[in-house]
Amino acid sequence: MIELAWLIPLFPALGVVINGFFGTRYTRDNAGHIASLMAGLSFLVVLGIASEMIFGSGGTHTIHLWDWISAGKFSVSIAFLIDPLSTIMLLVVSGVGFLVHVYSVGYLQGDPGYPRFFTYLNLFMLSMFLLVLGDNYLLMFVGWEGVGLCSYLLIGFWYEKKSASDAGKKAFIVNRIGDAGFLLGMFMIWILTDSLTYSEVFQAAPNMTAAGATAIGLLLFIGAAGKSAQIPLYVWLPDAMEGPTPVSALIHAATMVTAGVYMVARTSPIYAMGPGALEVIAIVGAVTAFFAASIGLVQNDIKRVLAYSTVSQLGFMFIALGVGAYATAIFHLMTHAFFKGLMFLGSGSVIHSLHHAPVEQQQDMRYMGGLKSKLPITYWTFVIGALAIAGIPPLAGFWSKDEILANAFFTGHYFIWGLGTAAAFMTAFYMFRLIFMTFHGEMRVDHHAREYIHESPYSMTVPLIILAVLSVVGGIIPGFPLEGGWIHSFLAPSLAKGGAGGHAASEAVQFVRVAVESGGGHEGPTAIILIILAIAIAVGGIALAWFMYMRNPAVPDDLASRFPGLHRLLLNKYYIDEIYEACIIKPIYRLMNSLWSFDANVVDGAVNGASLVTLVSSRFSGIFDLKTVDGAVNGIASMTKFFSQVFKFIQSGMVQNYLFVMLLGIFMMLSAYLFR
Amino acid sequence: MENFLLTLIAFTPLAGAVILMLFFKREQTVAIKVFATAVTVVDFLLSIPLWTRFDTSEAGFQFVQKVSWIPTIGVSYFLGVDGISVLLVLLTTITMIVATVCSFTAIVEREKEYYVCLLLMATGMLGTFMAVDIFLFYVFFEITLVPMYFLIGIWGGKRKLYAAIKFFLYTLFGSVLMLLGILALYFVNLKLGTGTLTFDLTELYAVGPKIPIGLQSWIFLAFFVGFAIKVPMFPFHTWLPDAHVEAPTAGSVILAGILLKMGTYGFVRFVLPLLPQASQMFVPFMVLLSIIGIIYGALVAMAQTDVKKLVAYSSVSHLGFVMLGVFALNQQGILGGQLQMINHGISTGALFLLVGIIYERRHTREISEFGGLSSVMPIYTTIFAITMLSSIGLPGLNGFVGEFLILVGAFKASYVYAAFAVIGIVLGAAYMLWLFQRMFFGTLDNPENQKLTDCTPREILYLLPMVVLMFWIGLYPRPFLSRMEASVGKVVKMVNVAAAPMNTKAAALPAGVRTQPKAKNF
Amino acid sequence: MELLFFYMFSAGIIGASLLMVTRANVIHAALLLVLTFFFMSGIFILAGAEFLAVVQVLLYAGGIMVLYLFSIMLMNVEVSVRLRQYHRQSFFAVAASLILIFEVWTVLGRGGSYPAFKGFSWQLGATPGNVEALGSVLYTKYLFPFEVASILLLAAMIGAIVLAKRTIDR
Amino acid sequence: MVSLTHYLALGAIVFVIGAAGVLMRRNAIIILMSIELMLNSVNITLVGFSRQWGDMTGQVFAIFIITVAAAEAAVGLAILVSLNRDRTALNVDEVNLLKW
Repeated sequence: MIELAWLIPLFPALGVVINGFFGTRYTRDNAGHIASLMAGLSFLVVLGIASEMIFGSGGTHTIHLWDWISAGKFSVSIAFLIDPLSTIMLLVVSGVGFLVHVYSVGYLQGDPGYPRFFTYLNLFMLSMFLLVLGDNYLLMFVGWEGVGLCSYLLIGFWYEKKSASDAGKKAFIVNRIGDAGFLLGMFMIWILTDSLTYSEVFQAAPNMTAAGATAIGLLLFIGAAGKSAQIPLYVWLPDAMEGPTPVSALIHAATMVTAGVYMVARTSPIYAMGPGALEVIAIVGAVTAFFAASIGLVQNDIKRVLAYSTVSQLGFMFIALGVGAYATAIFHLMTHAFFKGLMFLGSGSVIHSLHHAPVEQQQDMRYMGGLKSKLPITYWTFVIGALAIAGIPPLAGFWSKDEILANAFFTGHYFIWGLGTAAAFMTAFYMFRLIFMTFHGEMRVDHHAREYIHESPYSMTVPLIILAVLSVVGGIIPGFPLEGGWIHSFLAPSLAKGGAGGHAASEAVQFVRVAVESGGGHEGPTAIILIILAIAIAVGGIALAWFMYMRNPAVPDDLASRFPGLHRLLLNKYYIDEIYEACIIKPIYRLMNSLWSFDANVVDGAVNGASLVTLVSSRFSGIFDLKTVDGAVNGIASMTKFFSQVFKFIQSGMVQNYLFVMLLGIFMMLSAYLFR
Repeated sequence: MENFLLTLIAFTPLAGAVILMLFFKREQTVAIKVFATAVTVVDFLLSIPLWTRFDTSEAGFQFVQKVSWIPTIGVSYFLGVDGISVLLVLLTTITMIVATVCSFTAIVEREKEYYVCLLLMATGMLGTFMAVDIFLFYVFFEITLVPMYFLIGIWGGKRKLYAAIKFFLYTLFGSVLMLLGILALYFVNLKLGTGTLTFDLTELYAVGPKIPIGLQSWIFLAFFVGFAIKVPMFPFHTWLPDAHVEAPTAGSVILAGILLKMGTYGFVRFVLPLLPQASQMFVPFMVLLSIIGIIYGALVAMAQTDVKKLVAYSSVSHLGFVMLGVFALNQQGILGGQLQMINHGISTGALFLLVGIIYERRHTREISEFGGLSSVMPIYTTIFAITMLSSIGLPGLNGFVGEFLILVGAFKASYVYAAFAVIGIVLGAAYMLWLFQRMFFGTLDNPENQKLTDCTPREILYLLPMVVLMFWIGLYPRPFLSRMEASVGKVVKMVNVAAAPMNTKAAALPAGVRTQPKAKNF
Repeated sequence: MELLFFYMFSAGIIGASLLMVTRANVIHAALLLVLTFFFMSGIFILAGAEFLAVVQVLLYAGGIMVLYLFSIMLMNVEVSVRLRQYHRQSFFAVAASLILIFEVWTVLGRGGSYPAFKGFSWQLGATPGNVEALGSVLYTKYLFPFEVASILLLAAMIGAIVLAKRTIDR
Repeated sequence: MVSLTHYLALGAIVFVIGAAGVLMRRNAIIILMSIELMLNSVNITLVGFSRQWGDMTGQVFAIFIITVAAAEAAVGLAILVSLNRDRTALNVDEVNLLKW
């Protein structure tokens, strides 16, 4: 089955071709079905391969298609790599992808750009598969940019809206900045290891210098930060909510943003050699988690809250990577994909049901409330998702997030652990704030839109239910005994052996292993305290949210009035966008215009100046010519006239005179000959 | 060995032009157009054997034809094609077909002279790429100027005369300095090299490294100015926007597609192998200029309000990349630069065609005039999107392969160069996307835009080859790269030769040749 | 001996020509010119060019001088005798001639290395002498100039006739 | 022994006398005669050279000069005759139609 891996990208490619060329005319309304069919087929192939990988022999297989670029020593080929890490990613991508396809068939019913949307969606799946399947960095980069392009196209799907096309442009450019870092990292790799294929690079990794590895790590992390929206380059994700909700669900929750995490996990052998890079990643991850969670507290737009929660959950994943728990990071990635995808689709169905309300109110929680009775399935699936993300034990979130915090704690990163826990608390709080504001309390929806609110059709609710089941089950099965679950053993071969944080981390992990051997899972005394603490925080968060939004709704308002500054700061997202606007985009505009004016009048001016100089000199030389040269010529003319008067007498007409002059001539010649 | 193929390819357009001039009356516009297209198609068919019968392992010149032309001063009619120039010749023939077809509706008055100029251009360009004798190269280099001057001067836009004269004088100034360089080489070869007066490049290659560094850098500067103006590189680029804005569509397609490549081709063919030590010495200077070109070009492109000017400045930026690749002086860099020349010809050529199409409909190039075109012209939008993505170097399309190789080469030369060049990629994406957004997204408010018609089959016909090439080079660049590999390897070997002989007499004295002290006078 | 004859003849030539140039009377001048020609033929004989000497006498003295005399007859010359004979610029002319003589004298005085004197192989008056040699050279090497000369004479004749013809108006 | 210099000297003197004659005299016929004299002086030098080198070329050219002299005299006199017809005094001074 594994040899058929090349089918996975082929199906979406087929979908793109069919919908792309024949979309507008022939497959007008069933473009959605074709796209979903293609996504489904590739999902089946993935299931086949996954079953072979999980239950069968496992190991790594590469399928070579053709040589792509070769220039001197540098040669790269199109080849796919199937190994545990890519299998897990394939499962997540194709699974969630297929569900989102089915969901969006219902969601985008009747939209004029219907076929175009599904062409882009299939194109996205194609690029994501390339990214995940590629057996070398360059092919991953192809998928990387392809995914960036699709996010640009999908965010700017409703291109009439200026904000949508701006958001798309912003997303692409910020991604491009990240890709620039990724490119430099790739060159560094090629310089140090003379190849870009994973197998060769990771063989050469051990003899890399620490400085080299760190440099590569940091450069690649810039790329990851760009793609997975970490601190400096996360600004595009909240704006990306302009796109249709299934897009946000698929791209900005489950798949694309996780590409950065996958890339860092994939290059774990190099990161193992460059501990400095891991430290940076951990810190950035923690700060992002805390920072984004804090912004999420006060947002009113339902999708923005989810966006910031994605950014903070990604922060968690990067904490896991930073502390060297690669498997845990991938595990959290998987669980996050499930419950975040669920919540985004849930919010989608909420917005879908409110599409009769005025546009700006459709996503604003202040104009929702009391939808529990109207949208039962959405409500219950949403609650499961919220519980999962908050980290309540039986559900998925608890296992993966707790493992991250445990790893952080045991590898000595207490500060990071602290930030992570605070972020977890805030996550729990704003998740349930969202639930209480949208589903509970009295109905604040616009009056005439109320009778239109009804449960979404089956094509939308079935994916919700599946995802809800996955959110529940997805945590326990793979990760039951903390730090020793099935997923760790499965992923171990394709990830570097722990080794994070250099010596400190490895002892800590050893310590945990010892703890695990001594009494199953994290039974070590400190581990148990940690687990209880995590659960307490989650429940505390929920209680606080319940208290503030259910018992007396006045509390949030007076809290806001008591700390107006803080409230406004958080509401306006720490003015990050404004800061970026001021200190990056504005100067670029100014520089651009000044350069253009510089080019227009200095360089061009120089050229025109040259022409001016020639003009002036030509005029001057004109005058000069007139006065002197011409004067000289006239002078000569008058002189000759004068002399001709003088010599006129020679032309006496007398032949003798002429002969006489001839005689003189002879005389001259002879004398010249004589006195030579 | 006598091989008439190259002469045939080079002079078929000329023959066509002459026949056009003599046997076609001015009114038979349709016949003229059909004939002109026929000539270019025949020319393209003739050039196909260049692709099929090209021996990729051979680094030297193939399909060689050498006839002594002016023996007294050692000038020979020496045509030859190697890895570096074969693709450029093919690009020229393809672009000529596209340029001819695209100007059917664009040019309405004086068609006969127009197509004669176009065909003359073709001969000039093909000759330049095929000439192996420097004198012959210079002759063809000059020939291309005159028809382009007329193309811009007669059929151009509002400020056509200013632009035409500026273009002509600027390039002429450059080529005159280049002539100085050629003559210096010619005489140096007399003293130091083979002792015979010859313009033959293959012989001059031997004398190149032996020239003392002092003189070599002077010759380098002469060639540099000549080719830098043509490329155009940073300080000498101001003629390009004017020339592009005022030139007719076909004119700017050829100008961007082929003429700019003569500059970079000149560097790879003449400057690098002939003046290796000077090139090595000038690398920091050249790389600085090209990086400025990249970033400066991109930034200024962002500030443009005229589409064609924006694309012109983007060419400055792209060719900055090519020059960066060329002066990385390693196999990947030069190969990347060489491939990027072809890619730039295709993607920018296509961009100009597209701008031409919209200009024919709306007779304006102000970006603010357009908006929301994608709902009115879907096919046009998709082709524009593909071309734009190819020019900003999206993987899977041709731009990426070239750009990636250049950056790999530049990084190998020194990571500082690559770090700055990568900024160029980001800026490139920025201004192209901004343009795409302003033209195609947004609401369709301008009334004239509503009644715009989508691409006619003819327009799609001449855009199709470009798009096909973009995907072909993007997905499977193997045949292109393998053809250039051997010759670029030879150039790389020649450039990285040992340090130049110092300027002192002793060092300049290769065994047995008695030379006076290196007086500067000759 | 030969030198003596040479000096005699040259004195004759110079004397006659000086007189010819200065005579007011045209007829005297013409006769003096004939005398010069006779002395010249003497010089030619000395130089071994007998044919030339004879031609000198026959053609120059006989032919051309007769032509002069005839034309003098046709023109009433007496009027011009009374007029001022000499030209205003005659003083300069004489001065220039004297300088020229002096200059030629210094040039010849300086002499120079002439190649060895060869002279002619035949004796004066011998049958295969000057005339035969002249004839052979004239009719082989210089045949073309000879023909041209004859045409020149023809042209001169026609020219003279056309110029001097009195217009007979019918 | 009569050397070449003698001939050359003689020729030169005769030539100068002829030239002086041409320049001094106002009478057209005398001028023509002086020209004849100059031509003959050339003959003398030619013969001198021919004698010196024993080569007949000198004499051949002398003959040609004689023919030319004859032609010249004929034409000259014809001009004089036609001039004389409409103007009596035959002074070169008056004949200055060429004057500018």
